[in-house]
Amino acid sequence: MGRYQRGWIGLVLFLSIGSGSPPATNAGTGLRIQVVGSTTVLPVASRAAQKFMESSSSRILVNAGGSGVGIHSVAGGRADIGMASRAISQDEKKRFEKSHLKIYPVGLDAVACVVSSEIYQAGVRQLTPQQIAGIYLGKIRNWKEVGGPDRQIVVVDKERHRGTRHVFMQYIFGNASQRTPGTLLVTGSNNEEQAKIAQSDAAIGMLSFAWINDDVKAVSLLDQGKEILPTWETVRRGNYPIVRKLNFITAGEPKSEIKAFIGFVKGPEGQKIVEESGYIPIGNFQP
Amino acid sequence: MKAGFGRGLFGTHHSEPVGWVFAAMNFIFFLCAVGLGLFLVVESVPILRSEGWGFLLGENWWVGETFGALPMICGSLIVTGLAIFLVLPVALSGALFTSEYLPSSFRRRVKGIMELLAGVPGIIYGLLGVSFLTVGVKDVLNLLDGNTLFTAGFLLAIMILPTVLTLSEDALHSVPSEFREAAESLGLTKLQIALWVVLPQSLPGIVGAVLLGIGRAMGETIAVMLVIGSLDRVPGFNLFVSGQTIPSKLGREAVEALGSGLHWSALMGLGLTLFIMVAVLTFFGNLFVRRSSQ
Amino acid sequence: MIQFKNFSAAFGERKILQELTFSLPANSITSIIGASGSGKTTLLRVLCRMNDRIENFRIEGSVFVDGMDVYRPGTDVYALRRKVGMIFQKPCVFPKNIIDNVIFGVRKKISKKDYPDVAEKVLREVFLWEEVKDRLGEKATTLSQGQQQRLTLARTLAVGPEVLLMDEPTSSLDPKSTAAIEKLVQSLKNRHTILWVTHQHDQAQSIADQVLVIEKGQVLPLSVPIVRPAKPASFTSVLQNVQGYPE
Amino acid sequence: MNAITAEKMVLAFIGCVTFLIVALLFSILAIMFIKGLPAMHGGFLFDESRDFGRAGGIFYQSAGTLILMGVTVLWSLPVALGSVLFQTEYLESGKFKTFLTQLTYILNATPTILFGLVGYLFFGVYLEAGVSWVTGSLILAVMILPTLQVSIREAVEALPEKYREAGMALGLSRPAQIWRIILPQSFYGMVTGVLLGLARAAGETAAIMFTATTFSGIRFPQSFSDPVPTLQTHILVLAQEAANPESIAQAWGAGLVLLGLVFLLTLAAWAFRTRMVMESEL
Repeated sequence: MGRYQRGWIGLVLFLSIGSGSPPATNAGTGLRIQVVGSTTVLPVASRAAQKFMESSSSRILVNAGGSGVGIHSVAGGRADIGMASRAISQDEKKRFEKSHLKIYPVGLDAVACVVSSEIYQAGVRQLTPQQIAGIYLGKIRNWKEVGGPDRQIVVVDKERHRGTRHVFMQYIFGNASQRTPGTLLVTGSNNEEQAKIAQSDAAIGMLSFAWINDDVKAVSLLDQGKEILPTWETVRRGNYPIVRKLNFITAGEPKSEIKAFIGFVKGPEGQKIVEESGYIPIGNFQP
Repeated sequence: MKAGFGRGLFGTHHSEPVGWVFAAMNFIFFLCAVGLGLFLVVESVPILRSEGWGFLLGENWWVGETFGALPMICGSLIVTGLAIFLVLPVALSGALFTSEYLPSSFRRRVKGIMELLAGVPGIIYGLLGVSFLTVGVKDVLNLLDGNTLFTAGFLLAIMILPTVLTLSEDALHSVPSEFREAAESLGLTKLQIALWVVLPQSLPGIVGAVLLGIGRAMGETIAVMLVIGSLDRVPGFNLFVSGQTIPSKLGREAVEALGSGLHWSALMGLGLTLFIMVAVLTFFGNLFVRRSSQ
Repeated sequence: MIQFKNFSAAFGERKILQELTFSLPANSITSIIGASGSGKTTLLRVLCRMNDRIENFRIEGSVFVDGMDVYRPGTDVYALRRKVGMIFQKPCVFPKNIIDNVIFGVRKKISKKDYPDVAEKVLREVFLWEEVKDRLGEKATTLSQGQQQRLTLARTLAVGPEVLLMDEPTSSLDPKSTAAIEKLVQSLKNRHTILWVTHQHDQAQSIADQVLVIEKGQVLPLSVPIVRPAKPASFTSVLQNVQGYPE
Repeated sequence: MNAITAEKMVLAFIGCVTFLIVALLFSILAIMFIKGLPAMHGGFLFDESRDFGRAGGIFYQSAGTLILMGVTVLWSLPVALGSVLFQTEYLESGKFKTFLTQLTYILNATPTILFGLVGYLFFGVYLEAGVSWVTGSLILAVMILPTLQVSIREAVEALPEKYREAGMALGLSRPAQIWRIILPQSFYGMVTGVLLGLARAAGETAAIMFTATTFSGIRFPQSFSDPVPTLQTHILVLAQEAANPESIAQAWGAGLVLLGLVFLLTLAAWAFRTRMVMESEL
């Protein structure tokens, strides 16, 4: 056996060892639960899964994608639980009739209209739905027109299937899939939108309350002369209008392990995680 | 003349099992390549049937209502064109200097650096893009926002620079030295030789290099996706607005539509469009490169 | 032993050998001379089907080696090549040590413990044994060109060929090595049929039992047996009888 | 201004441009180091990531990337090797050979996202491998096939014809010819190809981001249908939080590791290629 031939065998061995040959058996591990969907619900699911797995043999994989992806995946059998930060739309209900989608609300979130901190500092503290609509339709192009500095508005929109966009547009326009010709920039996840608004000094956008921070400020909504502050207090009292349920969705009756996980999230420990993640536990709210 | 001895596809070796194993491997490769194209075609049939030419020419992409690919096609063309426009003078200068002026040890080093650069993953460029380029473009050009077609084109220019440079340099370097010596004996300066003798000789190779660079730029997903702004709108003649390219659109929406429905078919239609554009470019690119190396 | 019957060969449209019909006896040395491009090398290469890899190579007619039709479909081409060994113009040793090179063609056919014996036997046959016996583990590329050429000959002999095809084996060697190879070939004649392509007329004359002159793909009629050891008239004078033969 | 001055000015200009291009590499490297090193605390390479990647290390992500790379080459190498040997040693029709070479080039230039789309549909849906490391590695395997093929073919074709003929003249059968002459002689070329293929697989994000990876919940894959976490998608997720200093610091750290991995593979490939050139000049 020559040097080269040995080299060859070495190469093959290196590759097979290098590839780690992961154990192929499923023995000893529990059911694998795939959770896919809304980036708003993601932190809750991900933290809860970590906690849940400490006392369970199930393995829970959590993946992002957006509410639309969550609903599609669970209906298409590609996931066990879909996460959605909005209700199932009529269109989806019709399309996925056969899947018998079941909804489990696990928490509550509010979507705020947010602006870059520079704009907030410059005095834009409140906007009417009409103003927001004007901005998104491209009729209002300068912050000057809504009481801000003389600066063009960077209108940040979200991808169409995102739950945040659905509820926001529903409130502003009464149409969840409103077309918005004023848009300058489209983002995907909450993280991305937050980043883009923070990087800009003249942006407006929509964000779940949990993503609001010093760089990204929420403005009050001025609805029919009444100012509604974007705080958890107003949400809890039922005054804040852009509120949505954070949902887990399954197709038909779930298996017991999956049910156990959903139960865990809805239970006291899970609800604590919901609160830590910046949302309102489902039990505290009576609409 | 008689047919010879078992010519044709499998030569004289029908009886070698090893040969059949190799043939099978080759067949797998063949299937992969052809299957890819075939899949794209088959999967995009529904959208082409429902939208017809409107698919390529439509200006709106609203899932569930209408699918028009024009914004993405325009975006891809603009971004790629911009990248080439930016990269060409730089890459050619670099290639000319490396090939005609640098001593061979330095030349090898420069080529090595280019090869390393060419291997930098797209995600790294994406990271550099979101952290520096978008902010930089916005501040320097005093724009509303830095996520623009220009940003994407600029980033792509940096990405394809090593590829274009090193391939053009190969083309320049492959011009036989007799040509240079002949020109030298006529009293031409080095620059004159480079511009009048070497450059025209290696033109096909350079064109090929550029076409291959375009191909790479057109297909880049991640880096573009992070800095382009993802707005599906036909951008007109303004480079400093957000836009969308075909790959960035695919990257953003593939998960949502995964595997079924008209939306998926529309995405596959986009993919097919991209595939055809890149395949044509590559075909001619290789044709030119080969012609110059002969 | 070797027989051509109406044999023609061509690369695409370019005819190399045309309608050759002749035969060569066993255990003899045949010199083949001719201008470059006359088809000498092709003539050798068809005998062990070395041109199979060339895509547009076409043949017509037949060639027999030891009664076996070389180009008949179904011929075991590998067995044929073991029977018909070929030595090239430039010695080609593999980048391995000397002994590995010598037994390269028979490695799987004999047992490992026989390697030294076989190697010694063939190396003695090519008069190389004394020169290399102490350095069998060294890389074969360290040998001189003449030694390398003898090594390739030993390598071929180890396979046990009946026919040896030598394509200008001495053209890249110095006179001393050339003489050594020429002497060696004489000693191999008893057991092998040897075809020797060469440029040099005097070499052809001094080593061969018969000379085959090829021109434009055809064998010229003067291909005469040389009566040895009596010296014939100077070979060039024979050539002068042939019209158009380049000096 | 006379011709000599013009010549000098042009020379100075293109010299500067070349210098700047070379400087580009070093500035990218410098940025990666300056930004990435702060993330490299003691356990960065060996800790699990925490708080959605904003803290902790990148151990399982690195492992996932390595697993994908390794398995990818395992799929791809036999196919690449077999098809090249078939094309160079067995196939005699020149036209078909040219056609296959064209296919290789086109496959090489195909945007990687398309491998992801079609690959997911074929391996993930039709072959029911789902979103998993198997799907991902199969997709990457098809993707790096041309890289391997080109390298191997170059190595095989660089083999001097004389070795081939010497082997033929000794009556070696074709498989023996391949095993004893062609493979040893093109060994280093093949290693070069494998390393470049690994580098390409390591740097790829688009093709695996929705076919092989997951956000959380996985350490090592425990079955064929499990996804893996990877460095590339980890960076992608963190890069989208460009305004969050913790995330972006972690992203730079992970980026530095990934870049180091790719450079290491490329440099190793060079070393082997130099070796190959030297061996073939013997």
